Amino acid sequence: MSSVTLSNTAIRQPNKVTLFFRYLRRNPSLTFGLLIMLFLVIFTVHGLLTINTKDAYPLAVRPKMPPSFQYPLGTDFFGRDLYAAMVIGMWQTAVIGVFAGALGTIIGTIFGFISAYFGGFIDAAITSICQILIPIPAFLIQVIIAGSIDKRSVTILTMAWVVLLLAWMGPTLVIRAQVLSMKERQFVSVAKLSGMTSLGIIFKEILPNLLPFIAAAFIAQVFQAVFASFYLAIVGLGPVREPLLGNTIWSAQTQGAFFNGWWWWPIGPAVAMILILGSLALINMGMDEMANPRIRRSE
Amino acid sequence: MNFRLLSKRLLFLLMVVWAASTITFFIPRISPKNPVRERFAELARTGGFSPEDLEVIVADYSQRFGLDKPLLQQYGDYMWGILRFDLGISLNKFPKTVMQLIYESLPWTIGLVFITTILSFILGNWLGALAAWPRSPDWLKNIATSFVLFQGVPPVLLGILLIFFIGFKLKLLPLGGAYSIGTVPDQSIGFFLDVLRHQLLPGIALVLGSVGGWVISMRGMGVTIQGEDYVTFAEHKGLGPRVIFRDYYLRNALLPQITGLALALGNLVTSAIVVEGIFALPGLGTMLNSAIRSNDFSVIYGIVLFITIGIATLMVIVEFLYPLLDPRIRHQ
Amino acid sequence: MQKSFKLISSLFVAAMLMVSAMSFAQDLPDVPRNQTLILGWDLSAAVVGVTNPWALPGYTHQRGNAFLWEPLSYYGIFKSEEIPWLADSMEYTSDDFTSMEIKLNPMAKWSDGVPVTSKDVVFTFEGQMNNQTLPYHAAFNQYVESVEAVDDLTVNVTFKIPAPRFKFEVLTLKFDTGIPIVPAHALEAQEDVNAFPGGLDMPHSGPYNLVAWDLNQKIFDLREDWWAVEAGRIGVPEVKRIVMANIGGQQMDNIAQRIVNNEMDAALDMRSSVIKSIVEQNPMVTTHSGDQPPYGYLDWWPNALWMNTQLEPYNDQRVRRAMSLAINRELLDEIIYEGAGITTIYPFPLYPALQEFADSPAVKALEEELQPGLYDPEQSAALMEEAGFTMNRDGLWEKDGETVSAIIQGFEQIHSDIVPFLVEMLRNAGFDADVNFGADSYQNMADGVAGLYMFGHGASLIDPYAALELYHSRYSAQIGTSAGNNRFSRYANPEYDALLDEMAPLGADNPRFQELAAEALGIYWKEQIDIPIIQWLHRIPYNQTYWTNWPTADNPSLGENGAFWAHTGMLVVTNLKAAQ
Amino acid sequence: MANLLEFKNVSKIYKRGKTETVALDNLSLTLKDDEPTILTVAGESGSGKTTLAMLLLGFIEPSLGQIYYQGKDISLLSGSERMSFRKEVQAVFQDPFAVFNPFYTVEHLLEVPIKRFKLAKSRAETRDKMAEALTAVGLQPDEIFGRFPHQLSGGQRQRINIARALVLRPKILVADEPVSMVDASLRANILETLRTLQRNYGVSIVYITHDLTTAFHIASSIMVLYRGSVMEAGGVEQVIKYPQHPYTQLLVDSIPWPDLNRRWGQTDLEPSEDSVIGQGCKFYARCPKAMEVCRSRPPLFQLEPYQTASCFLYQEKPKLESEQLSKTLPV
Repeated sequence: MSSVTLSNTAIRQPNKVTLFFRYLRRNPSLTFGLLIMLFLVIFTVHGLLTINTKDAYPLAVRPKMPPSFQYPLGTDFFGRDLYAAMVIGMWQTAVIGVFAGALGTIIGTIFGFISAYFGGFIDAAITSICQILIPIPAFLIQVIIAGSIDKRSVTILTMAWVVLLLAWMGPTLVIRAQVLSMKERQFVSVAKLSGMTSLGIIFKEILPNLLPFIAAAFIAQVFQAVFASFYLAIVGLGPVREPLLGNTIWSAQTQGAFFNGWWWWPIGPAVAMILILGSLALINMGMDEMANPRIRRSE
Repeated sequence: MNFRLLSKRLLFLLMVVWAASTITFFIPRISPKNPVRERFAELARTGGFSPEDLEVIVADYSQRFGLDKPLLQQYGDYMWGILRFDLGISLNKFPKTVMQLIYESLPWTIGLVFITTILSFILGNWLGALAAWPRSPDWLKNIATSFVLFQGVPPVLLGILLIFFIGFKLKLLPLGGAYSIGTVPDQSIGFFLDVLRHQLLPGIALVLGSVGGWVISMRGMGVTIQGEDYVTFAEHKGLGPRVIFRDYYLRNALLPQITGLALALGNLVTSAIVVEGIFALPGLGTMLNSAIRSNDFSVIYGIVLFITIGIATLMVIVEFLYPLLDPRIRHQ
Repeated sequence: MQKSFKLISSLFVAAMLMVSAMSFAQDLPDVPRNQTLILGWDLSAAVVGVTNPWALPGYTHQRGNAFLWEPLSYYGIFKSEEIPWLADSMEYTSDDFTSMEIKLNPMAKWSDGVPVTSKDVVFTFEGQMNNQTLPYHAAFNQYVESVEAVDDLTVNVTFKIPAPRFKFEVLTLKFDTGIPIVPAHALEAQEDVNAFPGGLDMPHSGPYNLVAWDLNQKIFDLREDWWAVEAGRIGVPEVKRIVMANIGGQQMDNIAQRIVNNEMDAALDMRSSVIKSIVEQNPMVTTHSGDQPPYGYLDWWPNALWMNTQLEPYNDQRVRRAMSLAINRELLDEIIYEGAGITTIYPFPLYPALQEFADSPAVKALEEELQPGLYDPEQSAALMEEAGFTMNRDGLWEKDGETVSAIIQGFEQIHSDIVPFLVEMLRNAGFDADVNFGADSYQNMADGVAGLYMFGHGASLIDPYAALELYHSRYSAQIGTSAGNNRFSRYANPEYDALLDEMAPLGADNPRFQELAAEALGIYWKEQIDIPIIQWLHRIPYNQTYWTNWPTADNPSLGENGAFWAHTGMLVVTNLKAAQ
Repeated sequence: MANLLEFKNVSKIYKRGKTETVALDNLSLTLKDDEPTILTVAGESGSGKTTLAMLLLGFIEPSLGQIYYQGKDISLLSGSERMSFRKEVQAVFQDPFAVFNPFYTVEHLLEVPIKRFKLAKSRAETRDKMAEALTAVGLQPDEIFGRFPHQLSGGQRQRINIARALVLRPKILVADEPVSMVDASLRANILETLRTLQRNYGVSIVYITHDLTTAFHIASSIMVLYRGSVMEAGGVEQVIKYPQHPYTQLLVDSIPWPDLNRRWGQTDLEPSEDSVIGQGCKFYARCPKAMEVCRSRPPLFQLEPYQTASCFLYQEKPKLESEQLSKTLPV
């Protein structure tokens, strides 16, 4: 008897961490994206611990210095240490992206669930609002909103709110569709028979299965939010003094950095922007595979 | 074609227009700014208005633009105007109407945005299909997949780099403008090619920036199709891989992508707004940008609304075209 | 795939047809490049098709309309000379500056052949008096009693009060101020002159016709029958065609690249960081000062940090002074302007006559005493403490739990190089500074809702009165109403007003005027009404590949400033010589 | 003798736009408290058997009529009554994979009801209960715990499913085609488990199937549904061996009996010309023996003590009120 149990344990699946790594090996885009993201996180965290925040603002260091040992990414026209500016900028970009992305996803998930689970009038109302709002280009509305806010109080967080306002419809529709299909699955009926309440079913039975979709929606939202914050910075609607990546790239452009041969000024934040957005795109593609079992099968 | 569906879609269109115009109407009015005063205050920079006069003029023009009426009445007038394709008068460019301004700048945007959307659609779907196609060589798959990374390159950034390296350093293509300075537009092939040459760099920036999205979704679609029985069946029938790729695989995978076309257009418009500025192309984007910078509210609303209606209309058109492309779907 | 290519090309053709169906209906003659002048300017923010100077608020002289419209007189600032134009003479006929006689040039005529007569001048003046939308309505209302046509070529103006500066400030075109004369016979026919766009055919007196426009460019062609050549005012212009190309939305970086690549002959003024690289990268490009710093000429627009003196805590002279003491002008000169002395302590530009005033012993003594340009953080801190502020944990001054709201309202296109430095200097001295480059920044200034603005003082050119008058209490309007033209301080001081009122009827060459002006400047410095920061320089790149004889320090021409977009832009263009 | 469950003239009508679909038509049925039985509900897809199950489980509400559980209308149960109804009326579903939440290991299926109905006081007790239930359905608990559904065979999964019902000690178990997706070799085993349940634990089982062979093996009574109406009902031996209703005959004839002499699919079913009939017999369109009288709705006729059919072929037999249907179903 005991030997049987033993052999059963032996064929049991390896633990989740090992499984995760095995899965990563089969999903190179996810792996690659996560690696870049990990690198960016380490870079930012390490930077935040070592830099002097003041160096990210003008008049801190000698201006217009090419990269050197002392200033690994050089300094700009305004006398900012570009390394410090990039660390702070990535942190602020991350704050906007994650804040707007997370809230957008959470709101979308809640609306999606409400819509799908209760159906009827509520469902019709939520879905038609989403469908009506979706063709309206979010950026344009963001521009109007950002332009109407008193800019004296624009901070990183206000910017995140502006980005958030139109970031919930996508997740709402995705989650709604998924919940609708989940709701018809038999394990929901079984859970009902097992005495679970509606809330219990939503949170314990349906939600866990939607995690890949929610994660994918989240990544997509973060991507959109980072992009939107970049564009808003470019049309001059962001917090100008802050070294947001978009602001730094744009100020390099307005001071003619390329033309004047200060190539190191825009390169750092541009590469950071590309890495952030690129890794999000890769992770998104990887998530797609995770959420779509048919793609997974073919790997 | 079914009339009930048609009327349903038209209702949807109306709702979109209503929502967009309501948002654009109310949001700026929540803020305490008076666009007329802002415009005249700015004008006073070069002139000699006295403060008292300015207030009188502001009142006069507020009346002219209907800004002194109760909010609801303004809203009603605004809506009624939209129904008559009257988006109002530009504050900054008085006496021009917003529709005139849109008409002047629209062709450039249509030229740029449409062509780049379609190019990126074709290129992205082709690459996405190749990335998912089991028979394509590994290097091809890798190249196709690496286009996803370009999604992370904002077209504006790409535009700046292209201008500097291709335009300025290599002098291969013009650095900006819609056509060569001093050329008089006509309908000759020469002018056509000149415009094309000027659209090339902004076009590349927009296409590269948007192609990745199509690659991702097409790749997903393609893999799904592969598992379908009809593909397997076609293989067993002994059809060549080219035929299978084109007739069974690409065609079926492509269909759902078309629904995304109208929405993608919306995203591209966002990029185009900023890219047009970089390249000094006098399209809707540049118009919008200058309106934003000069507080020309009626132009901002007008363009936002116009773009929204355009996208929503395209969505509806695509929906009706869809059954023509996919014989499996028939509107009942 | 073939299908889709067909689709693309047909779409493209459709778009092309729409483009060419625009306003380029008629065929234009070919003008070779060596007779064409290409100017880069922002057309996107302008109503490119509007040519009527009274079409407001859409009209601007800056986008080439200055090539169409002419004044009674121009002024050549660098030669301190009046340049008579439509008027042969314009003289005050009484010692107390209360009447004036204007004599028109008999050759002057409109582009449709109708002569320019006193009727047009009366129409122009009375229009300004009666039409409140027009920008000089206030000035005419304040000063002008009546306008009378004596004969076809003579106009008499009677003033309500002494108006010693009216001729220069209003009737003479220079920089961005003054009025052109408009054709009575064209505008009389209009029901609403403010809503009439003018278009291609509106009769005008200037040398060029607007022949075509779209949002990409405006094309002006030389008129063969321009009266000024016959009248001997000027030689036949060599520039046969002006193409004003849109660079709106493009960044300084890209515009600089286009100039280096010889795409344009001149463009808007550059920031100091860029102009040096342009001159270095293309030897054919020159500037007002050649290839030497500061690469530009002095504009009339010295920039200051304006403060709303009605608003807490800017209503406290000590706070204003403390802020001024936090600004390190030497450092600004060194970092931004490569050591060129651009920073200033004056509210007016140091043109010859004003330089003379600044160098006068009375002003020198005041400067010695009040030290308006002093940088002294310790003294700044002491003043803040005296004003009741304490330093909080963030290193910012605080009073009643509020930091000093020091958000500088500015304009990205022209202030993006200097304002970040000012913000940081203020922050380092404990002021809670930030920057707003938003589209609302100008209104914030005009309405006085914000405390701190970076903006110019376009006012004085030949005597300090106009600049000093900006701080007269008649502009001390209540917060929330528009302060109007460059009068953002809302400052009120009876003592100061008395000085200005006494100066008003006096000519600038009156010794009493000079005395009063020095006293007023003393109050300006002592009270620190605002903080003068920099002289404004126009660093315009001039490409000499096709055109020479640009107005420079060595070649002052008629003494006009070198901005082709200013009212005197027509003089710049018509004096150019072909290089090839 | 209290009624455990009673359907009183229950109808379920689905409306979609202007079209109405009658999924269940005026059904009355009673299950007794002290007589655990196995009742087969048979019919092709669309016959209303799944609707019956959903109504019984309280997932949907009847459009007409009432359903009583232990004498109380189930749509009006109080909180605690609802909990005990929930616990005592259980189901085993057709797809042994879909019932598992793929996110969890298989014991989640057993754990949830134990927790929800507070059947155990501690973790250890929970585990014991689960082990007990698994053993009862013939599984080795050690082989099951910690596995994900896709790591088990269909038979194992279905038995876990039954174990889940078992844990709750239900009074009624709805078995909705429990063996149709299980390998043939395991069917007998699972059916046997069901029968054991009924005998040893006193559970009444409503066995829903389209497969008359399995019904024949385990059930004691049968009810044949066609488009929401009862066609024939009675003792399972009686009905399957001597089917009287043309529809039942068709069904029985379609069974591939392992008897070489017996032809399979002998009866030829030609649809009669009138294919649609509003008020008449629902089988009219497909019935080879359709008559003029069939244009009106046939009532139930009692053929034998334990057999009744709704067909005018037997119109000389005594009518049976539809409320009396349960009387013809042997326990």
